[in-house]
Order: sequence, then structure tokens, then C-alpha cells
Amino acid sequence: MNDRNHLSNVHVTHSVNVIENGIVDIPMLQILDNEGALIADANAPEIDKEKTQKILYTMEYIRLLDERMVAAQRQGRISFYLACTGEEAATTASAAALSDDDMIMSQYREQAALAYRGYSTEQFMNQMFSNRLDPNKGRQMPIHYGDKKLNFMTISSPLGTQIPQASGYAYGQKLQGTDAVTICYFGEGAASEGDFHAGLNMAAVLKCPVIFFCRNNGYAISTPADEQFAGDGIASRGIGYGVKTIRVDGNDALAVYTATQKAREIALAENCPVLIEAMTYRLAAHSTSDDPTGYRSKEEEAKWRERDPINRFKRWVMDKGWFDEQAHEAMLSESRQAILAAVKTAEKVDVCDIDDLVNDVYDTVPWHLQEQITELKAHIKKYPDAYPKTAKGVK
Amino acid sequence: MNDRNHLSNVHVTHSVNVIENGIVDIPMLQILDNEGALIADANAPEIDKEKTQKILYTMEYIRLLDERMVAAQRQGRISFYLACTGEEAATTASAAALSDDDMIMSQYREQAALAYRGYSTEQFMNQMFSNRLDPNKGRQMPIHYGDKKLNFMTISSPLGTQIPQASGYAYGQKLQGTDAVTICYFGEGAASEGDFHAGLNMAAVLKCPVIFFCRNNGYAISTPADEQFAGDGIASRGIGYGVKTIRVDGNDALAVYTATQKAREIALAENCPVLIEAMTYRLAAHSTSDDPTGYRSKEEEAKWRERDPINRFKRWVMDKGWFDEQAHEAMLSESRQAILAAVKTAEKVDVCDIDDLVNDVYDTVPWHLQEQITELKAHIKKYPDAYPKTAKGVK
Amino acid sequence: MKKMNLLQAINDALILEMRRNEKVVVFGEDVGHFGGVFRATSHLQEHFGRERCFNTPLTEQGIIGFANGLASQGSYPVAEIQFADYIFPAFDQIVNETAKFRYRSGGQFTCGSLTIRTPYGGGIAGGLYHSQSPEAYFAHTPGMKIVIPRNPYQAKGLLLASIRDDNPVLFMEPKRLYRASVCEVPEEDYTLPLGKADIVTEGSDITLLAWGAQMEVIEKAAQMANDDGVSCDVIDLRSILPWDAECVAQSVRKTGRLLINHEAPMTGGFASEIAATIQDKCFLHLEAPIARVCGLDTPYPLAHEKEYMPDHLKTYEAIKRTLDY
Amino acid sequence: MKKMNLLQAINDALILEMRRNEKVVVFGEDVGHFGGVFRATSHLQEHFGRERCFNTPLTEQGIIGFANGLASQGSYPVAEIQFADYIFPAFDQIVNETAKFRYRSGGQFTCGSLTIRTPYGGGIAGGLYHSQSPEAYFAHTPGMKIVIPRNPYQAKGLLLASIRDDNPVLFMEPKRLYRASVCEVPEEDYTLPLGKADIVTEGSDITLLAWGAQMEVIEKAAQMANDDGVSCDVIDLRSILPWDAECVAQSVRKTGRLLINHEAPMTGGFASEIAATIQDKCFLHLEAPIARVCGLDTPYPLAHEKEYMPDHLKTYEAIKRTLDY
Ligand SMILES: Cc1ncc(C[n+]2csc(CCOP(=O)(O)OP(=O)(O)O)c2C)c(N)n1
Ligand SMILES: Cc1ncc(C[n+]2csc(CCOP(=O)(O)OP(=O)(O)O)c2C)c(N)n1
Ligand SMILES: [Mg+2]
Ligand SMILES: [Mg+2]
Repeated sequence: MNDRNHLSNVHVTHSVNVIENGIVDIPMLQILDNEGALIADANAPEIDKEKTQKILYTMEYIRLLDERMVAAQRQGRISFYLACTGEEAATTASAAALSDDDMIMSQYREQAALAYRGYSTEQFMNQMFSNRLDPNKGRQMPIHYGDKKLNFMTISSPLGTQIPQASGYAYGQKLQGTDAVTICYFGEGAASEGDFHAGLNMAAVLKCPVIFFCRNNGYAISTPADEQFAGDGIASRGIGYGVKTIRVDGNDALAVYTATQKAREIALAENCPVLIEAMTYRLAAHSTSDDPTGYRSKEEEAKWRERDPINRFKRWVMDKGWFDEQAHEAMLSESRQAILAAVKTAEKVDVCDIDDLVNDVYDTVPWHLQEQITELKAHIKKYPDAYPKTAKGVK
Repeated sequence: MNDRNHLSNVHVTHSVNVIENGIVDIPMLQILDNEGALIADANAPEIDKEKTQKILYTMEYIRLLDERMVAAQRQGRISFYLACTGEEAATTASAAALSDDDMIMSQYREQAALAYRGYSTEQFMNQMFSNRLDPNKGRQMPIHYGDKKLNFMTISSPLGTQIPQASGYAYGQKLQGTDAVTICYFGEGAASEGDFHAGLNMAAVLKCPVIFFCRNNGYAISTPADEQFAGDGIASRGIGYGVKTIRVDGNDALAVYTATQKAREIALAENCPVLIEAMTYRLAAHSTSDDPTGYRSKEEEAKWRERDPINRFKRWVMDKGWFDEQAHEAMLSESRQAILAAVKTAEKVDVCDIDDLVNDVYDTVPWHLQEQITELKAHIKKYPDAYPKTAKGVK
Repeated sequence: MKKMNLLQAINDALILEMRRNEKVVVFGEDVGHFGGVFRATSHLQEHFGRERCFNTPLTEQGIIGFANGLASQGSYPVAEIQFADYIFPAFDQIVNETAKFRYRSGGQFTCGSLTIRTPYGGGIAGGLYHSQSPEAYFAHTPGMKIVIPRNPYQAKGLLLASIRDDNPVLFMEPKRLYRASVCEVPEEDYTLPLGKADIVTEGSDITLLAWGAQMEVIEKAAQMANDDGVSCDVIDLRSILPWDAECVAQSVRKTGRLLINHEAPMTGGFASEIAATIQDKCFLHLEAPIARVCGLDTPYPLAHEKEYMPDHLKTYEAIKRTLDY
Repeated sequence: MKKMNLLQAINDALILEMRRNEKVVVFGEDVGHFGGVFRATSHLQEHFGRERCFNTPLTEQGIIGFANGLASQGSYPVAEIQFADYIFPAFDQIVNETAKFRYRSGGQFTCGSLTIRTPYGGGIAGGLYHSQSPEAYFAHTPGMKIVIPRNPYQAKGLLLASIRDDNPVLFMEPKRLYRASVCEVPEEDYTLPLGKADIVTEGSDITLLAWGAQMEVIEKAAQMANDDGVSCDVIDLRSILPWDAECVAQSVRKTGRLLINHEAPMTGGFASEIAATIQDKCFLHLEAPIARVCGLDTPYPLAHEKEYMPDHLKTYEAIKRTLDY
């Protein structure tokens, strides 16, 4: 047994040193200024035209999708929606810095990462309309996407649970010897959960190649960040876990891309977690069930609207000469139509057969669920009008 | 509504700054050197002769108690014991820096704090023998002390649970306008629990006058600190929560006293939590159920035995001329006898009446427990020999 | 008397009690300035200040841990868990701490003054994580009380009783009734007893037992059965722990039949405890097996919510089966 | 065949499976170099390296969260919770995550390869927090399997089946038998079926049902009853979820009487589910109420442990009461 000494790195002092807030300055990486110009002493990441356009288009597409789906919810076509307006750069540009083999474990406001991976408008709709084409088989509320083929873990509502799960997933990737990492998205609110603490500490001790990506958007529903924590954001916690940490301007796509690329490099090379705190702002309501006028001012929102991440990035793309007006317009109008069409199609697709009420609880249906579904079917047959969605499928 | 800006204190950088381990140096306060001499540029706290002696005697008393109770367990007289050998200074000197009105919420290895408060040998024994004089009514395993009059919260085995509870308790003290704080003891292992995260964060946000006192003794049962966390101890986490933090040599009674006094002062004056990390070593086995030879070397233990906190402090007391050989000897032999006598007395005292099996589950005994206890009594009456501890009390 | 919905009745009870007892402190996620995501705590911060009504960080284990400490100190915490589905991170603090605090200390320390409020239940298109009815998870925990009101009148009286009761109470609010259930509620102070069931309708052929939002369901089924000439004793259990077995047994001794309805999955739901107890207490009176009409043994679904729910039709059919046994 | 105690049988099963399947990973508090506080994981780190057997930080929610992620990635985690009393911080990860992983994703992702091992139960002077039997808390959770062995032979066969089963399994080990129970155990690979009860003794007058360490208790009571001329069907349930209702019902149809014994408190314990189901399935065969001999509805005590426990004498008395009904 090796002798251990947990004091080996500890220095000694002879008067009381109180370690206080502000002892560490954790600056935020910015590459584009608020107007989208490259900052003088900053370097833009190496990123080709195609990828640049894909990032921009994904952000615009998601903004559009959000608008349409918020409207669809108002019209009563879907029951619930959750927009990511204002945070498009944080999620799109981070996803763009990953490899397709990397697992994405998200909170719920990262639809842009999923779109970037290639989730289609139809797929979005099938999930949100809980129809039989939804891979979740209509079991979860709208926005709880997931796609095994795209390495995007199905979303779960309980906050923070995906954080230690991401550590475990990444540990498995390491054991298996894949060259992939896991990225785990969460809000600054969710970072208050005990699971955050467990997940980061375990990842650090067990050397898991995972990127913890915190979207600090200032609010958890109505609770502002200053009632959520008293420290310097989430980044300052990395120090306590011995986790390498980068703070980044979440509204600067280039900065997010750079930071995530760097984080991925470190995670893979050193088999260790990296924490990224992306400073951004939730311009949207928390969800369609929320009304932010109850807890924040229009003026505050307006200030942030000026820092719109899409415009900022678009100007840089334009400066690069990579902005293709025509392609852009085509993409937008195509998307608009595709969304409209997909809504119309998806809402007409039936829900899953009643058997899917009991499938997937276990690998096979056990005796008691078999009894319950048999009884239920007989009941539906007796009262078909009361169960219109499934009656016609019951023989 | 005031406009909020969660970026107001955030600086900007234009190249990737990775915040790494070692960015902050958190030195450890030491006042006495390893031989017990006052360090040249250190100041001893103001502490009178009486208190000095009380601290020393409490440490010696606890060392004695630990020895005797470990022996008693080996003899089969009690079922379980847990010694604090090597950590006497951390708990005694911190307790000495408190006011009697301050609430103590401990983990389980802080019997010295309880002894300092005035818990008698008889009280220790009644708890450990689970007899009818135990304030817990014989319901908990040995070492789960608690005394409302002494403001010492009854110990609970699940680790970490007392941490957010301490925040809540302190918040109540603040609301009530008392001039008291809460001190919350825990090990560096327990600090991995989600409750630690919740407790520190809430205390910081809700401004609770609580001292979080972590005994970093290098081990959680067999798990060494380097498999528990990858950061710089527990102190470095204070930064993340925005909690003022002091690291102290836990084997230096004067340093612990100074740090705790300072922490209490800050907590009361600023209505805020303070984190203390006391660097020490668990010289004892984890408990009487444990055998440390399975996970650490004798050499490692020997190194720490040289830093014995009692000898170190004793030498300073001697240098001060406050060491009273006669009183010291008298205390020791008196304690030795008292412990022996108390063991003999306590083990003869009966357990509580059978009714105490159902009392205190609720404020009054509800119908179903009434039914159950009535039935049980009838049963015991039928088989008195099978329930010898309670049969004679059942009429 | 004033017409109130269930949320208003709860808000009214909280305001009344915070006025009456300055040691009452209300907190949870978003309960402060915003008044909670359902607005049950509206205006409390305004009236009583930030020290007595405040937002917490987003940590259920922290909320209940904090509440336990605060209660043991002598305050009266009323802690909100935003959805019952999110109470599980606090399970350890509730089951190992809250419930055992008094017992383990021999009565020296207690969390008796704690009340945990949480909206529960389905029927709102909430899917797996906004629909659960976890009462049975807590009912296996000696030391806890569990209370569930069925309408605004019950809610105010039971909530006031819960806060004042010297035991920790888990107060579960049927969220699909928050705005849907409206009735006359006294503006003054009143309490309703904990641990006592409430006989809603008297009948002679079968006893129907439920709680919370499912009361409407069994009442509707009772009406259907009534049209067939079947007379139902309809009982609202109100308290899940300790529960009023004597009231239920008395009814079953009269009717000879018992049907229990709850939203939670059948297996290990609280209906099993009731059935086990009543078959024991009323063995010679039972003319048919005790029927359980419950959620299926699956996670709470979305697209198939209607099919999953133990609705009035399933209840009505089970009544008939029980009578025809 | 080899004489093993329960710990050795578990250790043997783990070694066998880690050899057979390189995706098996074992972890938990102190399970690494030290081999666990009960030594169930002795030598695993030595044989299979630190990557496949390791200590975790002290966080049960983290252990199970990590295990969930690892399982969903394709590994076979066998996570240890040091005492069942400390499983509650992981309650959310188990009940809301592990159990619902497959369902919520429509079968895309699962934690089916996860096994959670934990020692449970009393009789070791462990008091409130080293004695609990929390099986019923989990039995209300669709998606989980719960398995409890009664001796070393059962332990090895059931543990191997649990690790290989494509559903998450909570494997609860009766710790008072760890060293006390010794029997012949095959050294080779074998599995025992999940979801199937085991008829230990056949009889005709009453069915006695238990699991884990309580099997010894009901067997002892059966012997006492036998001396009185009462013939008992003695059944080990083995799987709590899904449970073998048909086996129990068949026995009760034969004997007309059922007694269930468990250590956990009566109210909401798993005996209630069994009683509720069996009174339904066997209504016309029952000649007496189903008897439950369980722990009292209190936290687990220390000085009064003997009095609290559902021992053979209480069981024997309940057998007599049931027969004399
Ligand atoms: C365990 C748990 N508690 C509470 C909730 C309810 N809830 C949903 S979102 C939310 C706020 C989350 O804020 P944050 O993590 O900052 O993410 P953001 O919405 O800002 O993207 C809350 C409280 C939940 N889903 N899970
Ligand atoms: C929630 C919980 N998990 C596990 C345990 C078992 N256990 C008891 S003490 C201990 C180690 C604690 O180590 P630490 O906090 O460093 O305190 P120390 O023993 O070193 O004083 C463990 C794992 C427990 N009591 N509670
Ligand atoms: Mg947020
Ligand atoms: Mg330690």
C-alpha cells in the first residue's frame, strides 16, 4: 500500500486567510463583439464555409420552429412548447464543435443541437403531436425528444438527473475505447440539484471524458440567478471539483464553438471532464405555460434582445462573404412551409395502438400487465366512444 | 421590478482561459508548530487559563473514553463504538470557540464537542447501553448522542443530511433574532453527498449564520480522499458557493480555536455561512466494525501519530505554565474511575418499557399503533421467556 | 362564505395562518415574488416580506433538508415541492429524517411543525413527469401524516389543520382541480380533522372509496350505479396516513362490498393496504372480493392517458362486477 | 459443489460474471481495494483492475445516476449501495430514471443491464439506520424488478440471472445471513428464474409466504405448527416485482389460508399487495382472513428489536389464529 498524504499540496499560513468571493477572476471568452465584428486581438476558429452556414441556418431554423410552435400551442394544436430564443448560439455552436459519435444528453432547451445533428421537421412534429411515429410512442410531453441514431439521449423532465448519467455514459465510452465524448447540457437552475454535485465530482474522480455545458441564462422559471446562487456563476464551482473550466459568451457563436472544441480536445486527450459556462439570456418565456411579465421587466429583456446571437453571427458570416442571400431566403421559406406541412401531417397521424400502453415497461410484457391490458381492451370494446383515440384499433 | 444583469461582474477575455486546479492557493492556518511551540509570526488567540485547561482536559478525557469504549466493545459489553482519536483538537477547540446557545449539528465523530458542552460520563453510557435513561429511549445505535438542553442535535446515521438542516436551523435562529449560530460538522466523505451541495448553496443564498466545519481526515471508511474528490480539498468548494472559507490545521487546537472564533464572528455580523476545512487524520479505525490494515499502512499511521494534537497543545499549555500536573493526573484517574463505574451502572439499567416502542412515532399514539402494541403486549405475556428485556414490565 | 377555487382556498389558508402565527415560513421553487407556478402563494411575499416567503434554489433535497432544520428549531415551515413528480430527490430527507426525527431523539427534537405542500395527479396531459400520485411511496413511512383534499372547502380546513398539527404532514393537492373545483368557503378560520374519512353519500349496497380528484370519478360512477338501482356509500378517505380504517370497516360491514379507486399504479398502491386491512377486519361481511380500480402498472402515459385513468366507466363496470359476484 | 456462505456465493457470482462478460463493471462505496464493508466484492479489483471495480465518492444519487448512464451506454453496471437504509438519496434516480428509461424513450434507450445490490434487514442490532427492509418502497414502481435470495444457493443463481436480465434489478441481500447462512453451492454457472416463487415445503392447511431472511422464521413456525398437526405450504416469494401471484394463488386455493411475513412495517408493506391480490383471486377459497405478520408501524428500534421483529412465535400464534378462525 502506498502511503497517502492528503496534505501534500497544502501550504501553511500563520494568520487567518478568509477566502472570499472574487478571489478568482473567471473571464468570459468573446471573439465577436456585440456587432458581430471580430475582436481585434481574438482569433476566429478554423471553420469552413459549409459548417458556418450550417450553424447559421440551424439557428435561424430553430428560431422559426420556436415561433411557429409557440403559435401552434396558442392555437391549441399542441399542449406545450418550450422555446430557446436568445440561446441559439450556445446550443448550435457547441453541437457543431462535436463529432457525430459524441453522445448528447440535454435538459430540454437544446433543440438547436438536435436540429444540427439532423433531426427533421417531421421528427420534431411526430414527437410534439405524440403520434404513432413518435419514437417515444406518444408517452412524453412535447419537446422530450430523443433519437438513438443521432446519439441524442431521450429527454427526461426531472432536472439534473442527466448530469451523473452523463458521467457514467462517458465512462462507458472510455472503457469501450471509442474516441467519443459525452456532452451534458443543463441550466444554471438545474445546477443547484444534488445530482449536479454528484455528477461533476464523480466525473473528476473517475476521469470521464464529458463536457458539462451549463447554459446560464439568468433565470430558472421566475427565479433569477442571484436567488439561485451566491458564487460567481457556475464556472467558479469547477475549481472546487478540480474540473477544468471555461467561461464563454453564450451569445457569441464563434466563442462557443472555440470553447467547445477546446473542451472536447482536453476531455479526449486527458480523459477528464471539462465544464463550460455559457453566459446567455432566456429571451423566451420559460415555456408556453409561463408569463415572464410577472417577474422581469420589458426593459431588461430589450437590453438582451440587442445582443441577439443570430444577428451577431450573421454579420460575421456576411463580412466573410459567406452569406448567401438567396440560399438563406430559400432555406427560410422552405422551412416555413415544411413546418406548416409537417404540423398538418403530424396532427392527423393516429396515436399508437393501445398495446403500447404496456410495452417497454419491461423487455417483455409480464403477466400482470398482460392481465391489465386484456381487461382494458375488453373495456374499450364495451365503450368505444369514450376512448376514441384507440377504440378502432381494438379488435 | 429592478433590472437584473447576471453578467455585471463578468470580465471579458479574447483567448481561451482554462481555469485549472491550483489557480487558488488556500493555505492552512497554523499557530503551533508540530512540537507545540508558538510559531514566530503567529498570534495565539486570547484564551484564559480556565478555558485552556478545559480544552486540554476534554481532549484527554475523550481519548480515554474512546480507549475504554473500544475495549468495552471488544469485551462484548456494547455493540458498537466509533473513536475520534487524532481528531480531538478539531472538535474540542471548535466547540470551545462557540457560545452555549449555538446549536451543534454533528456527524458522529464529534463526541469531544459534546463532552466540552458538559455531557457527563453517565450520559454517554446511558446512550451507549441503550437503557431507559438514554434520552433516545434506547432506539439508536451507540454513539448517536443528542441533548436538547446542551443544544446538541441528536445524531442521525445517514450522511450529509444534517448539512441543509443546519442551514434551516440557522435561518430560524436569524428569524428569531437570537445571537446564536449553528455549527455543522461533517467529514470530507459526507461532503460528496448531494445534501452538502444543497446545504451550502442555500445557506449562501438565504444568508444563514452557520459554520460548516469539515473534518478532512483523509478517509471515508476505506476510501482515501484522493478517490473522494479531485479538487483542492473541501475548502476550494467554498469559492463556488460564494461562501467565505478558512482552512486550518485540524491538529492545532489554537489554530482551530482562532478560525472558529473568526468564523462565528463573520457569521453573526454578516448573517452568512462560513466554511472551515480542518486538515486532520483519522488515527482510529473507522469504527469498531472496521480494520484499517485492509487499506492503509502502519507507516502512514505512524507519521500522523507523531502529529498528535493532544501532545502538541499540551506542550503549549506547559510552556504557558498553565499545566497543572496534579490536577491533570487527578482528572485522568477520576475519569478512568468514572468511566468504569458508569459502564457498570449503565449496563445494569433496564431498557425502556415496551410502550416506548410506539411512543414518539407521532405526538400521540394513533389507533393502529395502539392496536399493534396491545397485541404485542398480549403476546409477550404469553411468551415471557422469549422477551426477557420487557416481559416483566408487561402487566 | 365566498366562492373560491382550490388554489384560492389554499392561498387563503396560507395568508390566514401567516397572520395568526408569525413563525409560519413559506418557501420553495418560484413561490416568492412570482407566487408559485400555480400561484398558490400569490401575494405572500408582498404581505409578509422576503424573510417569511421566499424562493429557494432549485433543489428539492435542499428544500426539505432546510425545512427539517427550520422545523426542529421551532418555526413552522410550509415547504412547496413544485410537482409531486419532483419530490423524489427529497425522499431521503422525508423518509429517513422528517419522519424519524422525533422517534430517534426520544422526543427531544421534532419536525412536527413541518408541512410539505405539493400538487399531484394526472388528467392534465402532463405525461410521465407531471402526473404522478406518489402517496403510497410515503404511506409506508411511520411518522408521516398524509392528507389530500377533494375540494376548496376541504383544502382550506385540512391545510390549516395540517400546519397546526404537531406532526409532519405531506399535503397533496389535486392539481387538475386547482381551477376546476369551485365552492363556497368560509372566510374565517376553521379546521377539519386529520385522520378522519368523510362520508359523502350514504348507501347500502357497496362502499366506494377514493381521495382527492378521484372523488369526482367515483361520485359519477355512483350516480350511474344509482340509475341501475344500486345504492353506494361514497367515502372520501382524506387522510392516507394514519387512515380511518374504522369508518371504512363500518361502512363495509353495512354494505358487504368495497371498491377503492386511485390514480397511482395498482401494484403497491394504497388501495392494497386498504384491501388487506378490510379483508381482515370485515372478513365475514364481505360478499365479493374488494375491487381495486387503479392506474395501470406503467409509468404515467400521455397519448393513452384516457385509457390509463381509472375513470367513472371502469369504476361503474367494477361496481357491477362486484355486485354480480 | 462447495460450501459457501451468502457473501462467498455473491462474490463467486460476481467473479464468474465479470469473467464471462467483460462489460460487467462493479462499483460503490468502499467496494474497490477493500472489497466492500461486508467484503462481498473482495478481490474483484485485484482480478479485473481498477477500471472494472472501483470505489465511488460517497453519493448514492451519484452512484445510481452514474450507473444509469453507464447502463444506457451498453455496459453492465453492478452498483452497490452500502446499506439499503442509504438507498433513499438515490430514490429519484431509481424511481424516476432507471425504471422509466425504456418506457419514456419508446425502447430506444434502456437501463436494462443495471443491477443494484444492497444489504437489507434487521436482527443485527443496527437500529433505525442499519436494519430497514425497503422493498415495498420500490415495488410500487413499474419498470423495476426486485429480487431477494434466502440462502447462498439462491443468491448465486438469482444474482447471475439478475445481472443477465434485460431489466433493471434491485437485488436485496439479507445481511443477517451473510455469514450465518451456509450451504452447498455449485461452482459452475447456473441461474434461477426471476419472477418465480419457490415452494420450500408442501402442506395442506395453510400457506406461509415470506422472502429473504424471514424464510428461516416461517420455516421454524411451520415446524412448531407441524408439531401440533398443522401442515404448512411454505413458499419463498424470491421476486417481489413482478411477483408470482399464480403460485401463491394455487397454494391458497389448496390450503384456504394465507399468512405473509415480512420485516418491514405492516402499513404499505408488500404483504398488503399480496393480500389484496389473493383475496381477489381466491375469494371463494379463503377460510380465514389473510394474516400479515410484519414489523410494527414504527421506525426500526434497537433496545426493542426482539419485540419489534415478526419472529417465529408471532408467526406460530398467527397460524393458530388463522386456523381457529
Ligand atoms: C427535479 C425538478 N424540479 C423542478 C422542476 C420544474 N422545473 C422545470 S424547468 C425549471 C427551471 C429550470 O431552470 P434552468 O435549469 O436554469 O433552465 P432554463 O429553463 O433556464 O433553461 C423548473 C424549476 C423539474 N422539472 N425537475
Ligand atoms: C447516506 C449514507 N451513505 C453511506 C453511509 C455509510 N457510512 C458511514 S460512515 C461512512 C464514511 C464517512 O466518511 P467521512 O464523511 O469522511 O467521515 P469520517 O468517518 O472520516 O469521520 C460511510 C460510507 C451512511 N452512513 N450514510
Ligand atoms: Mg436558466
Ligand atoms: Mg473522513
